[in-house]
Amino acid sequence: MNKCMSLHEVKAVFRDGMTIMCGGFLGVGSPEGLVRELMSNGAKNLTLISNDSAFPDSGIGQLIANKRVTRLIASHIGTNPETGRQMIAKELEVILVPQGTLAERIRCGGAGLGGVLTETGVGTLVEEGKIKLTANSIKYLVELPLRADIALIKAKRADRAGNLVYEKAGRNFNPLMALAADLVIVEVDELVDCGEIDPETVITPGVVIDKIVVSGGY
Amino acid sequence: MNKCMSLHEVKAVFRDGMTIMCGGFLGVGSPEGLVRELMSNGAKNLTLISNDSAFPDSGIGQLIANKRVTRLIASHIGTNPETGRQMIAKELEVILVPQGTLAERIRCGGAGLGGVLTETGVGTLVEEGKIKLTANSIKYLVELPLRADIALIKAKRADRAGNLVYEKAGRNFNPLMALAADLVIVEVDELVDCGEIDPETVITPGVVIDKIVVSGGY
Amino acid sequence: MNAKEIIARRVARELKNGDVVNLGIGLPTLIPNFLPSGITIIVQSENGFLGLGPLCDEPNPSLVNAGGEPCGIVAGAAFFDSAMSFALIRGGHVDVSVLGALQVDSLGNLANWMVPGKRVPGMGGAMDLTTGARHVIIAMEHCTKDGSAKILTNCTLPLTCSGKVQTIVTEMALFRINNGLVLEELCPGVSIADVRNCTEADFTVSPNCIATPGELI
Amino acid sequence: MNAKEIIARRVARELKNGDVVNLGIGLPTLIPNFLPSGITIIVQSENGFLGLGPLCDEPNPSLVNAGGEPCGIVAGAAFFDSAMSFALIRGGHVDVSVLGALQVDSLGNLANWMVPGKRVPGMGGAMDLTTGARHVIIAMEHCTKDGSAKILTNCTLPLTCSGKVQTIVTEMALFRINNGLVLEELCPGVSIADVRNCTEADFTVSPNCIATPGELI
Repeated sequence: MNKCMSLHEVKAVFRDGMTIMCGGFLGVGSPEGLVRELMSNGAKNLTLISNDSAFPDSGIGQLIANKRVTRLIASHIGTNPETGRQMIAKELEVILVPQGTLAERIRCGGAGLGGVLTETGVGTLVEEGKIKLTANSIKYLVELPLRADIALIKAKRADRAGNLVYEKAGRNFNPLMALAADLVIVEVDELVDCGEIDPETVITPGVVIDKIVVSGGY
Repeated sequence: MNKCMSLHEVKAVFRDGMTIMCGGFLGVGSPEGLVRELMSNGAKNLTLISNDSAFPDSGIGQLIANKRVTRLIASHIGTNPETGRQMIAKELEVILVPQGTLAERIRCGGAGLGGVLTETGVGTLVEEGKIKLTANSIKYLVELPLRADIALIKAKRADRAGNLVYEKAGRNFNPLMALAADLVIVEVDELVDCGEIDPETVITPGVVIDKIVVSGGY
Repeated sequence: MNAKEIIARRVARELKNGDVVNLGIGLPTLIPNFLPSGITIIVQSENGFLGLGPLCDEPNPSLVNAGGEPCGIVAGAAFFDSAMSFALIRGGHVDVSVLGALQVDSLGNLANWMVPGKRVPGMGGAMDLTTGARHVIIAMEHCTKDGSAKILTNCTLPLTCSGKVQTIVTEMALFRINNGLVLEELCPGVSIADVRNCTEADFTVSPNCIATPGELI
Repeated sequence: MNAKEIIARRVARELKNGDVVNLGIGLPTLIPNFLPSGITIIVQSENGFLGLGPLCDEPNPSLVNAGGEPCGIVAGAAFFDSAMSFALIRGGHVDVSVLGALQVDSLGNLANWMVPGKRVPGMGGAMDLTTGARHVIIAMEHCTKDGSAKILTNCTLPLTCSGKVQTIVTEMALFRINNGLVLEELCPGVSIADVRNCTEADFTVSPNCIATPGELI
């Protein structure tokens, strides 16, 4: 039941062709150390699920710049010109998902739900190819779950059971992705003993966390 | 922007025929003071949405015992024999909803979602009359949102902006109902100034709370 | 040891170290008392927390299990709301769900939430638990109080779930459901004929069927 | 005062005390600087908090607005995850969403997330904001940098939302969308003919159309 792992050991989990979710919003709340291991592992043909593709020279942006990603599912790519370039050159498949829908799809993946009905995207390109359903006289899109082989998330503090608290705007997609992958690895600034995080303030319960890595802790 | 209200003033908000959501799980985390005001107000023909109907002599159980409810939407009624009696005698319409589905339907009501797809209830009486949808080769029920005219919820502590923290197992349905009604009234044990609740630990953001009542604070 | 304790003790042996387990009301709550040494489980309470433990101090009115009984929490516990609770349950984050039954059948169907026209407690969390938990164990006395069978060819009461039950533990026997009902263990002093007498459903006897060893009950 | 400031100042006058407001990237972030005295708004940041305020101390790398710029929080703030953030947005708990536009049309359609084959920043939270916010205000310069119209009869770029925009504020005018485009206010020094010249869409002039009073800009 020891969930702790060194950053070094993380490298071994990545394989070509994997689907990987990564927390963070424009790099804030992104697991920089885990992404660095993924970079140095060399896995390619990845499907990446993340809110955005950050910046060309930081975080998951580097995975894009290094042509390691063949499919990106995100809500926003404007801050990384390389993503747009690869998309327009058809080197990278980009599936743009409204941010709230992306959050719900990941939540569905983690919560065992088969999808949600949302009005977001009705009457736009987003509705193409989707099941539509009218309920209570409103037209909705049926948005399906997203799951990954691995979720890489970032928290401020973990206890040894994996209970997590986050830091400010660094929370974003991390708590959702923590339920939505077969292997969930969290990078934390600080590891404490069980009992040191008030159970009322835990955001992510430890049972969903498989591995804990302390930032900078080689 | 003063959200504070005396328990006494609460009485004026209730009307015959209203749909009312009430937090609590077997009475734990139930807004006892608000329910007492609803009892003494006399409103009837209510639709009540709650996890359970508690006990005949406490909390919302009294509303059932006093024949104030004509329709109950709940997951469990076994602890209140009067609910079962009225249901079998056809004096009370009871719509039983699996607990996880009840939580999601209320969440949908508060989150502007048109519904969720769940496997829960497939192959049981619960699927009767519902839209079914097969996605990724799994058969799902489409479960629709629930909203109320008024949500009565209970928290441990509020700040003057309405930010809430709960107490232990008293959290249950309260944070979900806080988003899912036109008028949301919270009963708290303690009211503090803004800034006294750590923003990282807030469970329900104050913007969804319309009125705050301090328990016992007539 | 009474029947309930025998059942709880045998179910406890099904649990692996670190399992996240949801325990139904009544009999299943006895299970933690019988965990073998070296086995620690994490108990999920569907009213909103992980890390349920025995009541150690004075009861706290806000800290009860899903049956409303006062309880405690262990170090490393976490509280959450009902949506998160069932996200965990439905999403496959609960390894084992142990529930009682009114009826269970050889197709893995379970009935435990209503007797039409008589008693309708409601399904509570049982439908989500049986849908989402990775291993659904029915822990119950083999027959009803009046001696009728509860393990049937087909449930006659309204179902809680369709085909999700994998294991049935009674004070007489342990069955797995695997293309039909398979007898895997007999409790000491119980014969296969005894089990057939008390079981409406047909069942096959596993070639590996054993008398539950003393240390397992 | 430049065009952006004029627009931000006019939008600020649309806000009521206590409004929960989401401010898009760029121009809309200027709005809090122009709030009339006595008006306090609560700013929602879709990356996960309520109570966004000006940057007061040293920037904290974990505290940025939805555009990634360092910011502060006010007393009574609350942090949450992206699902809660958009539950608030989609669920009608945000009173006002102020966004920029590439194009907006007389049907209330908005286009602000892609120019096919050229620039595809993505919709981010804009589709949810326009779907869920109670009042959608477009705050933008009246024309593109090369002088072409952005207020059209029908958007030609892919839509962000269909028929959700209620108000358009530019440095020239304020329109409401109410069965078509209605001119409600003219900025000082701007004529109706000037607006027609810069607006592709036809519009009606409200009988109550006023020159935006000095104190409102």
